[in-house]
Amino acid sequence: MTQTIVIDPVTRIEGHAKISIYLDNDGSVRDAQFHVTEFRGFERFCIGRPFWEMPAITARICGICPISHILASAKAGDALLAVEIPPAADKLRRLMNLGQIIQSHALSFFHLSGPDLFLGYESDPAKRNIFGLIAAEPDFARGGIRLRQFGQEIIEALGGRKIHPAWAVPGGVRSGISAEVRAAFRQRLPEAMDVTRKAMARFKTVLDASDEEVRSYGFFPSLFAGMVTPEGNWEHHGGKLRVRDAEGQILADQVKADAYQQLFGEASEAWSYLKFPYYQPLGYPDGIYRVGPLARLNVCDQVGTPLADAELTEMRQRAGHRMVTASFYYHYARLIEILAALELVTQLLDDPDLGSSVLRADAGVNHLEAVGCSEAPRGSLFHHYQVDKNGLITYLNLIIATGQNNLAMNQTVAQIARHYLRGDRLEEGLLNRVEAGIRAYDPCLSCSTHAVGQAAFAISLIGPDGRVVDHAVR
Amino acid sequence: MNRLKLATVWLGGCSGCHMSLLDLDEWLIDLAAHVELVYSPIADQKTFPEGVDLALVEGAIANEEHLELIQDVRERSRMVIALGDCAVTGNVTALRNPLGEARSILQQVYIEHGDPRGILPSTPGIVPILLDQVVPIHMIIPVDLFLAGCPPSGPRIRAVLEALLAGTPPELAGGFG
Amino acid sequence: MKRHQYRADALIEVLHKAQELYGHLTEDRLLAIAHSLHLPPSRVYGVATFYHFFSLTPQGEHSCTVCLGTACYVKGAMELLATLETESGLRAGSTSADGKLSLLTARCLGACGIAPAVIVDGNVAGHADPEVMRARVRALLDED
Amino acid sequence: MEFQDLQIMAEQERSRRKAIRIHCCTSSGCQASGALELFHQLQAAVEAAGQSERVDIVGVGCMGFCGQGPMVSVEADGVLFEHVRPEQAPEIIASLDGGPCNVKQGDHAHPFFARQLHIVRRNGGVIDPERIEEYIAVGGYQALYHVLHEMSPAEVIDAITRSGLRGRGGAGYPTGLKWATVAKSPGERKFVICNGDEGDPGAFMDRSILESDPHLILEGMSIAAYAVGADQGYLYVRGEYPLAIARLQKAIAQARKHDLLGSQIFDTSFNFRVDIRVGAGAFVCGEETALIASIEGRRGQPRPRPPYPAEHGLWGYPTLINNVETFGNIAPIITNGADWYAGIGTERSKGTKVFALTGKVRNTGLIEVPMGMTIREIVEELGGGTPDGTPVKGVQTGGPSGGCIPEALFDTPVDYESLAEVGSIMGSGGMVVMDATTNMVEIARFYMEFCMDESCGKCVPCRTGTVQMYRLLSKISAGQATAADLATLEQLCHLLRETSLCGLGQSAPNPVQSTLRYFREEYERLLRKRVTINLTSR
Amino acid sequence: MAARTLTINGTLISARSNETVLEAAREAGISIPTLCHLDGLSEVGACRLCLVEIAGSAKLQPACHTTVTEGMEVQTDTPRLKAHRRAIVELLFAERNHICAVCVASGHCELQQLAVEVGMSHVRYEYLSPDCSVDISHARFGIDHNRCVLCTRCVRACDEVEGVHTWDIAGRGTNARLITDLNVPWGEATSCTSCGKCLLACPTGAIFSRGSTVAELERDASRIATIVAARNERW
Repeated sequence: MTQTIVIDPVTRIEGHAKISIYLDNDGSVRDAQFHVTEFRGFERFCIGRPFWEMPAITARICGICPISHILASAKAGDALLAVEIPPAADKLRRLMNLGQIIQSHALSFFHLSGPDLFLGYESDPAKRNIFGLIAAEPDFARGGIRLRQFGQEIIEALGGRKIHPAWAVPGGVRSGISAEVRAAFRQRLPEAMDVTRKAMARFKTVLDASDEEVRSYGFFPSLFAGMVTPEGNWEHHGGKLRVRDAEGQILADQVKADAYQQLFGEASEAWSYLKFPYYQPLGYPDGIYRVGPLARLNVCDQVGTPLADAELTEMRQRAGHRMVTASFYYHYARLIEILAALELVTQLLDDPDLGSSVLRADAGVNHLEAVGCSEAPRGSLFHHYQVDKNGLITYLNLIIATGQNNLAMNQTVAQIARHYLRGDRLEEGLLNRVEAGIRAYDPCLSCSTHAVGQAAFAISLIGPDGRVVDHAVR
Repeated sequence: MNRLKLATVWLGGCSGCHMSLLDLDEWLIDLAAHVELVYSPIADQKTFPEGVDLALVEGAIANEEHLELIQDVRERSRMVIALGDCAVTGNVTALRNPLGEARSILQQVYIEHGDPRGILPSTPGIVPILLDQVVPIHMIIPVDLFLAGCPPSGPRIRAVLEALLAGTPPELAGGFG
Repeated sequence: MKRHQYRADALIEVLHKAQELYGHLTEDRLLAIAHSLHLPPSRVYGVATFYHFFSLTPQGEHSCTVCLGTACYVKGAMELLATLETESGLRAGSTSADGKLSLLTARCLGACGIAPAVIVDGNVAGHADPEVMRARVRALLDED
Repeated sequence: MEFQDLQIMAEQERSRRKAIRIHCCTSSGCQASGALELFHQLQAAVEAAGQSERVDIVGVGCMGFCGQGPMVSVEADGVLFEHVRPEQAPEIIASLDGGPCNVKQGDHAHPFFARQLHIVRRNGGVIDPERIEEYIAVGGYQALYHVLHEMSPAEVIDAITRSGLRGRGGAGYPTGLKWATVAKSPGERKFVICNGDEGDPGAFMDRSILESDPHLILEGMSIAAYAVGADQGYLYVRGEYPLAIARLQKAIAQARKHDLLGSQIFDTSFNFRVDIRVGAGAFVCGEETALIASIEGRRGQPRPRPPYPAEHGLWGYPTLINNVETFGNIAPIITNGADWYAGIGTERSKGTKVFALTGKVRNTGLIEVPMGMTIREIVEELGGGTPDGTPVKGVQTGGPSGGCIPEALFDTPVDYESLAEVGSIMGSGGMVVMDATTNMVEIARFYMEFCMDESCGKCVPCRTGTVQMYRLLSKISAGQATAADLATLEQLCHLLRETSLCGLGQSAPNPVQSTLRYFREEYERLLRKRVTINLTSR
Repeated sequence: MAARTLTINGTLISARSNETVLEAAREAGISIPTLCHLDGLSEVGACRLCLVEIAGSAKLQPACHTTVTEGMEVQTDTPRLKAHRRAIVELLFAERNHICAVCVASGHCELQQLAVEVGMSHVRYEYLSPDCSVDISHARFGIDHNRCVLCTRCVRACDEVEGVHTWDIAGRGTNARLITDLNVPWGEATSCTSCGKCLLACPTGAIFSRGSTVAELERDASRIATIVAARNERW
């Protein structure tokens, strides 16, 4: 008799999801699926609204990374106005995005995955959470909480509030930052840096003991995509797209955001509200690619800041390959990016441009279509708008970072299930490993239910036994 | 001292209210001394437990799973707080309401914008059926307190929790958006 | 309009006349009325859309108006309307695609003594029987 | 024109009458049943029978028994025919000379007729409304003459006050008091408006009066104008009443021709013009200030009162607004005296009231009964109970502003105070009978839908409160509501009553509240414990 | 001008004889919530928020439209009035799509402020969720019907202060909506002088200046009264 194990809901991720693991008669794992169960319909209800409202509306897609949406949306707006925004505005936006990378990565590492990494996959589920971590390792947890707080306070200092600040707008930003605030942040940087480096050290000891997890938590070749600077360095805001394969081969480089559709298509399946983006030239489902911290570090040549670059080199050495294909390393990549962000914040706080009061460019609607792209903590995010001559949205498509990891997450779930589950014994701790594998991607599923595209669609014919009989892609 | 059993629930929304809760930062450590987190998206319990003292509910009722969960939340909790505008008013989650039937919205999002042979997410028991109209939670169950805001700021959440822990009535009115 | 000396307060009378002459009020006509009575166009539009009597869309060649006043309601006007909606394929308040028939409802014709009442092309029919009315509507729709 | 001229005209008219007068109802109700064709066939039959010298066929106004129409009566003998078909015309003519006649005969002694008292409707079914001569022949315009020559405005107002007449539009405001207020309000001009915007579904009294006896209303308006000092009147008539409008236009033209309207009426300094304003389909225009806005050519939206139209009305001038039936009582009061009128009816409600008796009742039509008659008498005796004997459940009076009165309270006398006490209102006079099969929640929903559609949209409670109430009633009706929904509904009733800008919104909860008061179990039966929500179809 | 003495909430107050209860109360520092009232414009008494209890009158009276009389006893803040006000504000929130979180006027919106004032913690009524449009065809302004409360302050400002009457209300009941000229897109309304008085008068985010982003729209509605006063003095 076949059997299905359902993990519902998947917890300690940013969103609503469940996992089905399908077992064969002999108890072996036949397949596993990662289902996203939320749908909100932004693509539809934003139609008919002015594009300048989009940053604030699309921010409400996600409470974890609203800044990514605000920035991608504002950039799409810049392009509709066809303006180059004032340099100070660009730098302030960068500063805010760095704040977001710090807070979001800290959240993922300490609050969400920390309990797995530092309390253990098999620890008491009732205590396997941030409160449990506080109880077990108060100083370590406090450091993580304060690191996240630091990121949130950068956002608040710029945007007036920590979550959903209405700040970045088409043409620039609404307010600057005072010298006093900058000074205050400078003072707090050393502590943040210290927490990060300690976390890095802690993680490495975990990593040393996680050989099995490294080889089973999404360890497979795939493409990687992310933005890079014109020089090919790590980029988090602006920049152009680069795609590398698992061997490090560059398949596409310096592709502008508005050509994203040449690179990526989207498929949908009956069993998830989350779509399945894939690398267009390879088709669905072969065009599997990963985005986010690990992908960004894989596609770039180097970060461009000394401490982060040193760590990047070490990570590549530890993985034994230029291209790190084990998703367990997402945690490592996240810490490296926090480090990079702190280094860049240090630089930016001293930038004289930041004091400028010229923050916003104004223009009428000059383009009727635009794509704005930002590197969200979880990967590349695209906002694609079409407007009428007055500026009312007539079409809206959002390619969400997490969606682009959908194929990889499904493959990861199946891999972990096959590795750990044999059917004769099903323990909670084993199932938690399946979830932990997903948590490595830090999926943000609030974001993830909104993608639409002119993409190909997959149709799965499922037989009476639940088996996929046929699979067609167009 | 018997710790208060706290649950946090995330329905149709963006998780911003939960993030705001986390923005209490180090006060969370103080809170941990007074409460036991028995159900939450940031904790690992899969079913909503019995005997909850306080349930903070973020998000609106948008699909059949929310509908079922919120009934459990009400039946098993002493006090239910609607946390944030989505739970209190429907807010951005309810922006799809004027468009009518959920099915036609899904159709537009998954099919009309792409390949007409595309498929709708629809597997029974896997992807929950959407409600045609997203509604705030008090339309389904009695709610004890309403804490509006998109999201309510950390300090406002803290003020409410502190008042409740101290057994005094919290200030709640207003503060939409 | 001359008869009303182009007085602003004659607006409703003028709209009545225009509707009587042309069947419905087009935007051009409303604008012309606004100009001659020296009224802001928005006010003319506001008045024209306030009153149920005025129609900004063309009505069908034939009309069938079901009274939904209380007396008619109590005597089965809703069932009667449902029958006619099914027969004509029209929702109350709409006109068939070929412009043949408008199926309308009225608030009360004041013909309560002979409820339920229906007006077909201006003629009131009392004690209206669903089957008889169904046949009349069919005939209007099938007419060449 | 002089008084003598009136008498001469009346004499001439009476003398040219033929031996036999056959009255054929040509009101819109009977027209809908083929009365016009019948009228022509009767004329043809008279001719064919060679009876033209002896028999007159007269198209008259409403006889009241609308459910039995078309109706024909033969004057003098008092024979009454019902449900007459055009092809039966020769039979009726033949019957004058004793020929066999199978046409259904009515009975004047039938309680439907016998228990009535006609003041406003005294000429209905008796005179040809399209000929001023017939009105004059029955004494028309003598009251106006009397007033202009023999009474001061103050005396007129005093007479109306003493008669105890109260407004027949619904609220029952003392007419004399209203007139006095307008009379003493300072203003360069004053206006008299007749409110013929009879919007209540289930009511057609005013329509019938206007169609049957238009001069009665013109005369009443003229007397009012004299009393308050107005020189211009407006008759605001629903657009749904084309026949009434046509007959009023004819009547105004005839009155003008005979100098009964216009300048120096009856050779006095009294001038009075009347114009018709045709309503365009807005129930709210029955409200005084909305009606004024409509006459001024604006959206028919009410404004807060005070100031009342009596002080600040049409174009800011003092304005008297009474409804059709109120004006219909004026000439009779002048003619017969205030004391006569005050002797009819009850302590606080004087005179008669015209009702449109409809719904699940055997005898439907218009009735005019003295105030104080009980509902039971009206429904059971005049109305004859339900057509098929199903028990009566209640009556609805006052339309969307009124309420349902259960059978148990049928001994309530019809007067302003008693009806208000049981949660309804006199209203303009709609009386719809409901039997045991009537679903009272549906009835409440029906009226709420009406109020929602007719809300002008100006004030918040009415504009959107009616929508909420309608939705709640629909939810209850569909069996999807909880006790909490019912509580919300009741709160909204309270809100609308207390905060709405005008009578429409203030009284919109009446049908709900009265059905809740008397038929609450019909609501409660439909409630459920848990909230249910319809899932979208896959 | 003759003076009148009256009591409001038990406090003895003197007012000029032609003043409204609202004016008298405000001068005495007693606040009565309003929405359709705007200093400088005529009164319509439509929002019903300023209803007050007056001793001797069974009916509640709008403070904005009721003139003070000698010895009048006014109550502005009874539990009954509070309950009604809260219900009315709730009805307004339920009527259209007021999403404060993403509204240009958030933080500067009279409706949002009213919700706080009347203690509206949530809306008990069903959200009607009408499908309303946004018109940004005008070169400088836009109107979002989702946020309109039909107070007609824009209509009156345009008609009474600017003297143009570009705005009016079409339809009726809950289907009523603002129009410009003959129901044309605002940008095509030839009567509009682009003076912006409607923007000043609007209490919510319904009328906004183009490009305004969330919570960015700040206006000073009192400027309408200033303009009217300045004009009256000059004439």
